[in-house]
Amino acid sequence: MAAARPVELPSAVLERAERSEPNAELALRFFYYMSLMREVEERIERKLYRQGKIVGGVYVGRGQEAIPVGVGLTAEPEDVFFPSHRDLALFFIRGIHPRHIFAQYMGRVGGLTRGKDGNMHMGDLSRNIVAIISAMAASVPVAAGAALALKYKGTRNVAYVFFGDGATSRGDWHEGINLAAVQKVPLVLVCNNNQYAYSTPLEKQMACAHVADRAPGYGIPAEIVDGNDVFAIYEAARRAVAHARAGLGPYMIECKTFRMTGHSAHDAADYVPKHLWEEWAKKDPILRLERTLLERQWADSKTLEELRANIRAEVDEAVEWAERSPFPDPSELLDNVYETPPASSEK
Amino acid sequence: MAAARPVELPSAVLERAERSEPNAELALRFFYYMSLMREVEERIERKLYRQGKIVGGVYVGRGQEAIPVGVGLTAEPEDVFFPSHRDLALFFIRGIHPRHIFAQYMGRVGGLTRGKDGNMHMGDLSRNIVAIISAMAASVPVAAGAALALKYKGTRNVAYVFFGDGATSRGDWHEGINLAAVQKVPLVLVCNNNQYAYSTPLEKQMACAHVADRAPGYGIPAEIVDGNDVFAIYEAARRAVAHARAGLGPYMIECKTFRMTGHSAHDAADYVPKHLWEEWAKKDPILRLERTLLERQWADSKTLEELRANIRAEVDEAVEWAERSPFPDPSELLDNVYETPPASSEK
Amino acid sequence: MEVTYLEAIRRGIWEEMERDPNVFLLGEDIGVYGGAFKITAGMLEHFGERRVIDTPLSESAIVGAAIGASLMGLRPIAEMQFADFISCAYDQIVNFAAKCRYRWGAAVPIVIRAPSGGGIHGGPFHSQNPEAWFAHVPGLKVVCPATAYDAKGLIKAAIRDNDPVIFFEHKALYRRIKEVIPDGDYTVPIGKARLDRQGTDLSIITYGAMLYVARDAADQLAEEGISVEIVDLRTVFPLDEETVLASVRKTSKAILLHEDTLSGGIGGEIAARIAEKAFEYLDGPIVRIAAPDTPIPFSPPLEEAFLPNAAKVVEKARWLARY
Amino acid sequence: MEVTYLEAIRRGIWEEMERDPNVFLLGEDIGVYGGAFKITAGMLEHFGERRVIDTPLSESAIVGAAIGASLMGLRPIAEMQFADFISCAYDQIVNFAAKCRYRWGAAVPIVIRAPSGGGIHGGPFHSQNPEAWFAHVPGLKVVCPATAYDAKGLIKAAIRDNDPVIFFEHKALYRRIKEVIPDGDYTVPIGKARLDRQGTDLSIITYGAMLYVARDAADQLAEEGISVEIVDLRTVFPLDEETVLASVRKTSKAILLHEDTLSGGIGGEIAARIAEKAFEYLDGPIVRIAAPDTPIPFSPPLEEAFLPNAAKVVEKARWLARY
Ligand SMILES: Cc1ncc(C[n+]2csc(CCOP(=O)(O)OP(=O)(O)O)c2C)c(N)n1
Ligand SMILES: Cc1ncc(C[n+]2csc(CCOP(=O)(O)OP(=O)(O)O)c2C)c(N)n1
Ligand SMILES: [Mg+2]
Ligand SMILES: [Mg+2]
Repeated sequence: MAAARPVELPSAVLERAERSEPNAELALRFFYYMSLMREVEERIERKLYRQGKIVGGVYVGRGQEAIPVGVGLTAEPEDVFFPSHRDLALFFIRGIHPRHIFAQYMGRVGGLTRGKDGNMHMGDLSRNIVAIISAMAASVPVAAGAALALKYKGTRNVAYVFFGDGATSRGDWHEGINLAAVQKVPLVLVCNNNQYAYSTPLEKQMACAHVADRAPGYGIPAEIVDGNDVFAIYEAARRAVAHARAGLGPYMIECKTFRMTGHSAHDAADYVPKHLWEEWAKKDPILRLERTLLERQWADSKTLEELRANIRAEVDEAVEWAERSPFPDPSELLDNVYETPPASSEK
Repeated sequence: MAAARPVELPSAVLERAERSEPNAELALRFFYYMSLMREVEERIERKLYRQGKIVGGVYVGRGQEAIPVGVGLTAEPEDVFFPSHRDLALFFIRGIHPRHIFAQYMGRVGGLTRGKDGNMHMGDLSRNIVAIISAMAASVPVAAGAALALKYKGTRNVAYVFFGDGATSRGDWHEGINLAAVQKVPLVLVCNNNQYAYSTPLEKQMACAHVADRAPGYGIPAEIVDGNDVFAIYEAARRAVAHARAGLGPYMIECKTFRMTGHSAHDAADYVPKHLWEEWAKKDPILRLERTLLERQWADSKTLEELRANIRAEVDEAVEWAERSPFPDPSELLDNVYETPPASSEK
Repeated sequence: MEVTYLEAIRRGIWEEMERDPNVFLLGEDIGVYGGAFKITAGMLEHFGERRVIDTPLSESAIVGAAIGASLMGLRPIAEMQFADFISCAYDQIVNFAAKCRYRWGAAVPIVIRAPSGGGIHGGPFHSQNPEAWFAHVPGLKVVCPATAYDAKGLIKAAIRDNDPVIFFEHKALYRRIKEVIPDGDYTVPIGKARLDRQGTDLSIITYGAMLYVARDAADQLAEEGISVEIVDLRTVFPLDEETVLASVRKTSKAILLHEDTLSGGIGGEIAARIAEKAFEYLDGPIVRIAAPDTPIPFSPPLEEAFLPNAAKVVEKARWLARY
Repeated sequence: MEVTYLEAIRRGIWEEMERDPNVFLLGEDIGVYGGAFKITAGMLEHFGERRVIDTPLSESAIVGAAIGASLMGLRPIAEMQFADFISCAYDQIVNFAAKCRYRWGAAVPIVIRAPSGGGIHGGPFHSQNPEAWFAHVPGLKVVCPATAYDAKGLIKAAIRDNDPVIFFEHKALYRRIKEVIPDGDYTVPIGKARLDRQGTDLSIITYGAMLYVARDAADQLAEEGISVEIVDLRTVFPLDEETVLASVRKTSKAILLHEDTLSGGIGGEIAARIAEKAFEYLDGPIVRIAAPDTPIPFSPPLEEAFLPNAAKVVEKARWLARY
């Protein structure tokens, strides 16, 4: 698969970043990935979905782009990502082209699952991204096991697992973190606390003020960070990953943010009080980043507009590509249940 | 079923206790139930089991008797108990005669399950005791639901759920407490932290110092108490139940104790460092209570010896009763799978 | 009045909640939102927060809490947002709920509602038919209504039943099936199959959404002069063996049709009972038609190839009729 | 050398750990204690803490961590202390492990070992035979060895298999079954049944501890002049249909015998395949013998009545032979 665009390897960036304060180049990378995520998801949710071109449900991360980007850019290529359903940028950071994302959402063979699964249920082991299953938080023990393996093999790598506030109520979340903590495996836990799980607000989800309040119960450090500030997230994630790489065990980051959309494309989210939309619209992480870029003179409006135009062109092309990608042939139905088909299965 | 002995109702005791400091009568009730539990379990584990009269596994609460007794005596009869597998005294407190316990362990119809299940897997809804299933911590969400029902029905009653340190690692433990906390149901959570789960020591079970460290993550209060001091446990439990009854939601008590036996009767527990046995033998909760009774002149040795003799006699009789209780007839095999047997089931 | 399958379930629940103050609801997003499929729409407003409880995202706690409340005499209805997530509550269901009565005589009158089934491009985790995960666990009852009439009658029966009932609602039927059903109270007995259509040449034994596939196939076959009898199981566990055997004794040929995957599915159990207890009546092999042994794929051409359809049934039925 | 069934498994694991540094163990009490049944005794000492991991009491995390480690190229063997607790990891197994390859091409080479089965007065939660909970889930392999030879060969095959394998070890066989087995490396193919005994009058198709019940019954029947063929399935999912059908085509009569409860058990699936694909060869009803549809009771007279035994098999076989 072709990379999204010729970007340097994240490790190169990371090294540079280690040497320096937030800088123009890093900020522009933030901008690129956040904008790309926004553009791809807008296209999916607001255009293709309404045109009936999308198969199945659509979950997007509008307003939360700073989280996968700020965290994802702290990773080395051999670090392993376990994205949640609102972390599309992680795929781009790993060089997966938007073409394959659109094809995935359209059920085409060009998608990462060849049409076997849909939307964010995708992964690519060659790029160290593990596909979620639907059951919220099921990834947490699996990520703990991946981190255990990274340690077992003597690598310096870590696993990153992403989840929402609602997912923290699941037994798997608890079991996975506890096992990871006891075994001191290199695991970075990233909570996108967007204050809702589908229609369920935080106060019906948990009786504590912060997800981070649970970390002491696992004997692990946690920090709370502004989930719409990509710089703050990046810094927190760097601390987290440094901790994990140093063999000190899991580290949790809770990113306070807001889901600027319904739970999925068919949800009008009437249950969200109007003032919250307005409040959080002002905190949009991309607008905020843009302001910083302009203020610090790391970019001028023209550059940003050009970048956005490039992204739109890239996305236009990717949608076309995906639409040309064929649907899977029904003959693929029985493939890949097992490595070798069982003797009695019929083609 | 006949009561173990003519004891006053716990609620009467409680009222008296509310009016006063720990007193002779309450202390003697502690002594009675703790000694009875010890005696019954010794008989099962050290005599009947070795004689081959017990069917299946044996788990006892030696050294932990202060927990079910100190907590259990704070309850009103309509409060609901969810015992763990080391809380036998709760059954006695509810007036269940040792006969039925021995019969239960011997697989006889005189057991609380008529031989359908064994050992501590027993309950009696008419006495508000719910039977555990084997899966550790499965009782926690169930107890949360019972507490929810008590609130739903507008009663002043609470549910008490008991669990070990190992059980706290299960997803159900987390899910159950979280739901209970969000719904603010009247639930008293009692952890017997005996420092081992089978052979697994605390440091392989959790990376935090105390189970109680997890309570803030659920927004509920918790306290740590000397699990071998029945007075301290009683006081803590009174605070817990007062909190729950007042509609303030769940409250956790962590009782630090030690399992003065193998995990089950067949386990020699060689994995426990010898010095721990010695250390904790000195802290035996019954000996300790005895010293207090004598010191405060709430009882003299003669009285205690008499009490013990009575218990032994009661237990002798109960064993005989149980041995006379028949095994269930195979014709009972198909009973009680459903309220009404399905049409196609064959007798 | 004509109502949808969805509305039939909704009314059944509503009426039971009016009838019995011990009936209450718990689940994710069932209150303010009215449920992912809007089965509980309006119930929070009408019955209040006490009886319509939005829970944290915790299937095991939802089922566990339902069990605990039922032990205290309430009649909880727990919703799984999608049937696929019922796996997260598996231990509570198969080990706690199913075994209480047998072990110590404690009734667990809970209903677990679970929207199941494919045909909506939901992919591997929003389309499963998990009935066979449970139709093996003594103590449970597993219900899979196909019609609006049965959906209402069975949900009411399930709520009144004194044993744990898993109620699989087929998502693809929710708004597709409309029927005139009686107003007001009636129940449909759990454990009783229904003769959907009389016939003489062969029996199709089915349940859930596949009833409509069977009817389509039967219509086509009727034109060819093949007379098909259809048995709608309604309850898949415990099975109504008598109705199944009576039909096969009459027609001497059986097709077992289900949407769930073939191996280990309900069809095997039915085949076994026929092959043991109606062997002498059989004039041909017992034919199973079901989804192949794969996860449920997402993309339309794959899902279409995966799901049994009338064409597949007609082809096999023709062969069997001629046998 | 003569070894027990237990020792055969132990050696199989040991040899694979020597052979492949990516093989490692995780589970409750498997290290210092050597496992509740001592299958892993001595392994911590020999292979060290890195490869023999005592976990917290968390079945879902154990299986989940095994999945994650396998995705990174390791070959984890997870122990459930008793098979009954596998229900706590159900979602991880049926939704995560089973579906990864199909969905996105990721292999999940894990082995989940689970001591199952009754006959030890373990009661409802220490005696279950949960194979049917999984023998319906595409993507999983479910293995139930009956002999020490197969136990060793199959555990080694399971460890080398690139798909998730659930390995049910029958507790009642652990120390009861002793056999001379070859020293050193061999494997037994997953998915292949074994003809345990040739016969002409009827076939008993079985697996796990019931193999010995079948043998007993066959011995008694032989004295009466009834010649029994025994097929030991070894793998219950996916099924080795060919071996089953070949035997039934030869003897024309089939008894399906398992310790797990009847309805929804493995027997149904086998009956269905026979009734569909060997129908013309059948000279009698397909007979199932299994535990009744109840939880597994604790008290000895109840458990004895619950478990299938040779007397029950002999009685039915006589009837079938005469049919
Ligand atoms: C175990 C389970 N139960 C229910 C669902 C249905 N569901 C999908 S997403 C969701 C809410 C998730 O909330 P959160 O974890 O906060 O993530 P967010 O969508 O807000 O990012 C629910 C209930 C699910 N996917 N898994
Ligand atoms: C889910 C589950 N897994 C494994 C077991 C086997 N088992 C029985 S008791 C036990 C240890 C329990 O430890 P803890 O909760 O600390 O209670 P304790 O026995 O120390 O009182 C284990 C592992 C079980 N009963 N349930
Ligand atoms: Mg959320
Ligand atoms: Mg313990």
